[in-house]
Amino acid sequence: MRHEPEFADDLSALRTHAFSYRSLTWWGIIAFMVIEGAFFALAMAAYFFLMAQEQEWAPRPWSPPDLLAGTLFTAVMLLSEVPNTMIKRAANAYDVAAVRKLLPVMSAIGLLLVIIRGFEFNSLNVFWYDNAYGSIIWALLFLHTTHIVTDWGDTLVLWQLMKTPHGEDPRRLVDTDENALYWRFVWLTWLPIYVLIYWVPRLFR
Amino acid sequence: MESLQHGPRQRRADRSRIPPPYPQDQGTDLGVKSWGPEQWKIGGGTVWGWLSYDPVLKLVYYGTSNPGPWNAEQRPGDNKWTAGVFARDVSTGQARWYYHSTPHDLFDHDDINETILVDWPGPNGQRIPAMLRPSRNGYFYVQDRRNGRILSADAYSFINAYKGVDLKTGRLIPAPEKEPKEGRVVRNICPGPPGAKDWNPSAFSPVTGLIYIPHLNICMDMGAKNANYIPGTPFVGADVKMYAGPGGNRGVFTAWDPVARRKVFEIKEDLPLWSPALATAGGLVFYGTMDGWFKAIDARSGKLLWQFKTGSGIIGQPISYRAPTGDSTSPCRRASAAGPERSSRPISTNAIRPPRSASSTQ
Amino acid sequence: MSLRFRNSTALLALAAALWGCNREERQTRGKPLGETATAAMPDTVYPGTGNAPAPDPRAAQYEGNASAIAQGQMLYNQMNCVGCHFHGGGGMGVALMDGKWRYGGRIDQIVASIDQGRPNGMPAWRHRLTEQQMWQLAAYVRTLSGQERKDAVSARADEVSNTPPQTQTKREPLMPADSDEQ
Amino acid sequence: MRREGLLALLCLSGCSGAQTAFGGQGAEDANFIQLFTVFMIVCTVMYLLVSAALIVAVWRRRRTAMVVEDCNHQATSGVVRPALIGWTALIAIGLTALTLVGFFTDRSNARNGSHPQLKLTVTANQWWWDVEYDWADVSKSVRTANEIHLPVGIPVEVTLKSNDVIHSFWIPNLAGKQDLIPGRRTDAQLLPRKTGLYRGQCAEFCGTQHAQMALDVTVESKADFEKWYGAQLQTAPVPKTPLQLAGYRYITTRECASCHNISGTSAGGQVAPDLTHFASRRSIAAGTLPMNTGNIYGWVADPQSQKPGNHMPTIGLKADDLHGIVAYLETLK
Amino acid sequence: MKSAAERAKLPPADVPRDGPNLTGEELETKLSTTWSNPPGFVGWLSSVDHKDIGRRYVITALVFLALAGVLAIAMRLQLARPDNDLIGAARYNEIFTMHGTTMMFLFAVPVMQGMQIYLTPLMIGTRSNAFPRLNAFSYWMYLAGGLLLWIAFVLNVGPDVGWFAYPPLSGPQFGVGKRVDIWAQMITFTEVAALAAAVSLTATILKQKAPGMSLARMPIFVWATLVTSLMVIFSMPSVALASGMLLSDRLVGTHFYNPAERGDALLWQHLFWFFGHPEVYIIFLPATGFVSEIVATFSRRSIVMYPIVVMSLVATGILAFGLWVHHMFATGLPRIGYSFYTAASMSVSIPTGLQIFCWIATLWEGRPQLKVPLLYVIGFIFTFVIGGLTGVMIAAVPLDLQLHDTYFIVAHFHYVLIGGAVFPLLGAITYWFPKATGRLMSETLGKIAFWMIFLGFQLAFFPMHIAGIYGMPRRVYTYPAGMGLELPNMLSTLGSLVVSTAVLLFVVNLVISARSGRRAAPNPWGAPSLEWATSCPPPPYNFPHIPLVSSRTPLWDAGEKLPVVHGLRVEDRELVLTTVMSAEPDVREPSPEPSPWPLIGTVATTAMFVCSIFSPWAVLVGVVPVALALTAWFWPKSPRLSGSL
Repeated sequence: MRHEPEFADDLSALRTHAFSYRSLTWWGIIAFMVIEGAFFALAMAAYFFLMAQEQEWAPRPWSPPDLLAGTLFTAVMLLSEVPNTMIKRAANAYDVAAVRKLLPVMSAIGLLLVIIRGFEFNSLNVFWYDNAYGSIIWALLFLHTTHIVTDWGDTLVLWQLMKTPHGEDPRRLVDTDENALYWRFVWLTWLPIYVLIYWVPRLFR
Repeated sequence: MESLQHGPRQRRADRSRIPPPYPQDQGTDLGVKSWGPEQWKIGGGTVWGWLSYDPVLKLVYYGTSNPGPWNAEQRPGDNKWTAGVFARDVSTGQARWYYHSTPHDLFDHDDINETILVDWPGPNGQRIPAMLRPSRNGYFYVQDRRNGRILSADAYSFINAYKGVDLKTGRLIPAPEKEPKEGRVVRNICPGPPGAKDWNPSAFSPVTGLIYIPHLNICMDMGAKNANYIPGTPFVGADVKMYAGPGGNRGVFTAWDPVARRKVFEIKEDLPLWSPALATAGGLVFYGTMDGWFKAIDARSGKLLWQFKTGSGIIGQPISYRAPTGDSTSPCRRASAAGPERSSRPISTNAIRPPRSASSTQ
Repeated sequence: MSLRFRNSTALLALAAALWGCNREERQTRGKPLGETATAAMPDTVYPGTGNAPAPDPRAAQYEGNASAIAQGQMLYNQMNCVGCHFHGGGGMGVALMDGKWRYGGRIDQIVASIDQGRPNGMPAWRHRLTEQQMWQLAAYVRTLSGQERKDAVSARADEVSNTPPQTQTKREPLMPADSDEQ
Repeated sequence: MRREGLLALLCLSGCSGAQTAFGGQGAEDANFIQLFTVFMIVCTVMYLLVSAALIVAVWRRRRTAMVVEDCNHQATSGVVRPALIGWTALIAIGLTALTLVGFFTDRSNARNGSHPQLKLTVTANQWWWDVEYDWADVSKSVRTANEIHLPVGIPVEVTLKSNDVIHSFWIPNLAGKQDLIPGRRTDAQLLPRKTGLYRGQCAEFCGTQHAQMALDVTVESKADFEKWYGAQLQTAPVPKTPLQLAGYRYITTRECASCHNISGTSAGGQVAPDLTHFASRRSIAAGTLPMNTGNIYGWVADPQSQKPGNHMPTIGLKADDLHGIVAYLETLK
Repeated sequence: MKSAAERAKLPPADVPRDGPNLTGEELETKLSTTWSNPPGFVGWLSSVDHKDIGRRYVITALVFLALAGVLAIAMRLQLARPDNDLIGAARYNEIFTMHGTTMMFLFAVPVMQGMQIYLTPLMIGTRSNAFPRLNAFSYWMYLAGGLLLWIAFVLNVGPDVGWFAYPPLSGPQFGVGKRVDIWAQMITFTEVAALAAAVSLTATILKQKAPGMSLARMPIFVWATLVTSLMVIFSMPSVALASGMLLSDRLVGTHFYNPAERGDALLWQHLFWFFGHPEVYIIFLPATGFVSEIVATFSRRSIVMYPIVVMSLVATGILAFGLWVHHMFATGLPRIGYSFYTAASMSVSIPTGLQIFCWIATLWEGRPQLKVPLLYVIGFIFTFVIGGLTGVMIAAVPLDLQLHDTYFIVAHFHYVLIGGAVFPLLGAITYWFPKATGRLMSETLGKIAFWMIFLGFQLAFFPMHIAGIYGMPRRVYTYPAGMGLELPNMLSTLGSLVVSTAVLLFVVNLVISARSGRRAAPNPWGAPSLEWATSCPPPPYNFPHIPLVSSRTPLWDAGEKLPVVHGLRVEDRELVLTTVMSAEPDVREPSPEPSPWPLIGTVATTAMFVCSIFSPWAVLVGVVPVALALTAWFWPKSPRLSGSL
């Protein structure tokens, strides 16, 4: 039997975009965060598993990674939360001009972080093919580097997008808000990795 | 060690009448019983390095080399008469006593180092005929050369491969966590295969009563694996990576007081010291380094008096003799390393075995 | 699907098939049954600037073949080559990771060196190894100086790490066989 | 529940197999059969309950059904909720009981293997087993390949290690399997209760010839074991006839000596099975072929056709070398 | 129709919207022009319609099922007689690896996700999946992974180390050549595809339920989809990390699995089985969703104790992550740990036991109609319970030490996978075939196929229990005579031939019915859920008006007139977002149009992945085209109101 429609209520008055958990792409971003979070959690579990196999962590004669580049990276990353929060607030307040001003700042910070990351890679004092310790240290840093580079790429694309008339569309502000949220996730995952790469090899010498 | 096709010439089952000093070495046919079946035939333990002779006791003292292969798992048991010291009667060749310094050797620690015969100040003033030996396993043995009993055995270099020498039983106390297992590398084993001091002899100075020991400070990662026995090929079965020990220097020149059993002074050298030492009556001590410096230092303080750059690394024995000019201070000549200069690794004409450079692995 | 599209995919599959199938081929038996043990090995060392003899037909079978190189790696450890040549760095034996080959760096020349032995301590392996094993060993030895294709080589062995991964060893230029320089 | 009853029920063809988990000749395997019986009973009861409920639910004819045609498809009769509670309780109790029974069986297995009087070390290689008997007096240790002799009634501890990939040491008639993992040391406990000839096999996929990596296990009386062990301690007999001498000369100087070891001769290879007492074994090449002259000829002439992909090369022997080798190998009792 | 630019500037009042004044034929023509694919082959490639993607997923998966089935027959023929030499050792190892890998990664998970992608929007009353382009990308990546594996197999470079590839056998020294690299890279493809589909399905279920369809009113199949998608999101990264580390071990010489440099071979087993066990539940839970839907429809009543069934689904999903070590009972880990995992493995069978109770109670309370889908459900219960009980048996350590890696385990997992997932799948295909094609499958052919599959299956796989107890290890290309294995293996081979002819019969039934089956009314089975409210096959926009839901069985309670909401734009793709818990209408979300960029993105990613097997630099070089393709994918086209995802 073919059902005849019985019209209940009219939805034409509903809005066409929304921030935070009311937006569809927000749930998409959260799902990707859960996936990458699971990835990092398992990589850290592998780190502790391999640590248990080794008699001494940062096995002699390999000395632990130098602190300078890593700590500088962490500092710049934490500082980047300031412009990041400003962008998030601007996006929520539909302040397109402020967003257009701040995005280049975030892109520049992203570039700076990628450069510092380059120095980090050769301050590890071990190669990935030296031993299991070197392999997992390089793996953790490489995983987070893909994380940083992808989000930096997103910020660059968003910056170019906001410069075009598409920037007026409120949905692009929802995208900016969610990109800022994802940036927060990027440096949240960096903190435990920073401890694992730079400090744990010093404690068990 | 190179394995020989028809088994080691040196060893044969001994029927020494006088029991060896410690229970671990007493028993019949230990040379066969302390090995797996037939393994004693391909077990190495030959003789090289330094011999000493005591005319009074008419005894010859010499050390035996490490058991083969390096992979200790392949040869269970104490692997008797390897890595130990024999005292034999010079006329009949019968063994008077034997001391097993490194039973079931794990790290190629032959015990062929020089044995210096001295008269040791005994407890109530009388003189004990003793022998001093800075062994490759890192312990400075002082033994009574009549019967091989240990008077003292202290580490003269950084050691974590062993826990010490039990003076009652004379047995070396192993460190289980440093025992290499097949298939899994064990890291940071000090001393490395060349030992705390390789074959280059130390020098005793009756003037200062100290022993001047030019030795190494090398540690290693060692991975054992199943070694295949093919006559004419190295029978090793171990992957070894050597590197500098604690302090980053690979060589140390130590002045050791055997009576006080402590280190008087030490000179840290970057490269491992494979050159023997020479102590002269004039209060000078000479030694050479791997990068060709021939150094003279003050016997008491260890201060560097002068040094002279030679053409190649020095592993030859510096000697001194009285020149015909009757001069009081005896000039000294040293035999630098002769032989072709090959990829910066000096091969001395009289070296039995080319030393391994720091980076190559076995 | 248009005719042209179907033809092009068929062609593509054929080309891909030729590329694929021999590089992973496991030839388990080196020599057909009944042939005499080891045919006399042509002496491929030639003095001065003489032209090199024609390459041995078996070379194509072993060069760049992943299973031959893997067998060669196992034999390199088992036959105690490591004892003298270490992992290519050389010790008592000559270094194998540089491009200097006094007796020739081609695969058949290396097989000749293994088969006949060489002065200064290289034992002759004739009758101690089968011909197939010698060819496999030679195939592996060539990877130590990066001569083989990178996709046929295994990055590391299940042993203590001693050299950078073999997939990244630079291809050493082969010095002419008669160069006097050490 | 008599074990024979269950055996009769379950084994379709002859079940006195040399390699079957229902052999029951080992202590752990006997425990396995009892535990398996308990699990079978409980599971069969549960299965019958479910099947009965399903069959009745589908084929019962009755008037009042709570269906959409009668517009009360939401209603459920009163019996459903208590039935669910009963069913859940039944499952929970059943599972707890099974877990406890399993736990106690595990403890009894551990007790059986707690005081081993015989120690073995089995090293797995790609596609053969290296067996060593370890004693306090190391000179009395014996090394053999692809076969194990055990005295009946003596608890045995087998230390397991591997030279290449992961294998699994499994003799179903005696005990469960344990993996041999490179870089690790695992151990297995055996307590044979009945004498007999059994067969074990590698149970973890280990490469091309995983299927032909078996080992022959002989459980015999203590006296027979001592006799066998004494024979294994001897070195290889000296060849007598000229044919055997030719074979001896070939083996100890040519390709064979690079891999195989024959104690008492200069052939000392450690990377292939020990041949000192080759002819005394029940099979060739890890259970691939039964031991007889024809098979020795077939194997030595062309091992790649019997076990393609294994590491023993086909040498392409000349006829008289082959005769000599086989003649000498047959003297290695 | 105005161009997109002008429409963007129109005042909201006079934008055409569906409603009482725009309904029926006129609305349907406008909506179909908005929601249908662009014309031609390029249009076919750039389709983002969940029905197209779902159909492609299921058809591709069934093709891989057939290919792997042929390999299964080859294996059975080789094992029919002892010491058989039909297939050599090396070739047999390749065949069983390809059979296992294809069945687990290229058939089981994708076919379930394909059905979920097809059915979820229809069952929750929306017009498309949440991220349609991501969905299209997911299918293309899955197809690329499958082609990579099978082209390699044809070129004699197929993997030969088992579908689980334990190092060191799969490591750089013993996994010779490129075989294992191709296997590991295929894992990366299928894992990206599964994760993309899972993200899209989760967002669809949480945000796009029809107004009124609160979580308590969702169909059970949609619950199963939600739980499975969350399990995919949490478990797939484990195998991705493990295969990534294996690839880096093999290509750039890291030491994760090299015990000599303090790596460990068991690290792989932990990571693989942490994914492995949830994966078999990712395959099983959607099947329970099918069973719940079929049992409700053919018992003519709603599922008994809906909350119990839903809680069982969620409990199974959570418990599945806690018992992976029961695959490693023989690796010599400490025994105390094993007893914990025995208890966990036993406890996971409780929720499944409850679900089976509820299904039987529903049949008990209702009036079952013995149509083909219900036959498959009954076959499922009879078969799966045997598999579940053997699972309980091997959860006990002493039993598992004898039965692990023998044919007893092969019998167990075929009972739970074929019995537990393929039977309900065949029932579901028969059940939803009319919705997808508009024609009914033939009942007689269906019944014959069912009985042949059911009996053939028992004949094929029950003797494997006996073979396992008689000491036949897994993955052996032959076995010696005289061990009592001849009879069980011969029976299994005969059984496998019966099953394969039955599957052939099922496919014939599919093909014939698609062309000349009886025409189907919108709701041929009188089912309660929303997908039967629209026509068969459903139009591109699924529902002319988004339905308003007020109970768990909307069509049974709606009587003649189905309450709907209206007011969505007609000339732009638009659907309604509702709140997560109570599904009140919240936002009118523009849905992205079809685009070729997901396919182009897949081609770029494939090039990067495949070339990275041969040189690690390909990863750095290959990233550029991938980044460009993704940028073009997200770049909004016309200045419309619609978003880009």
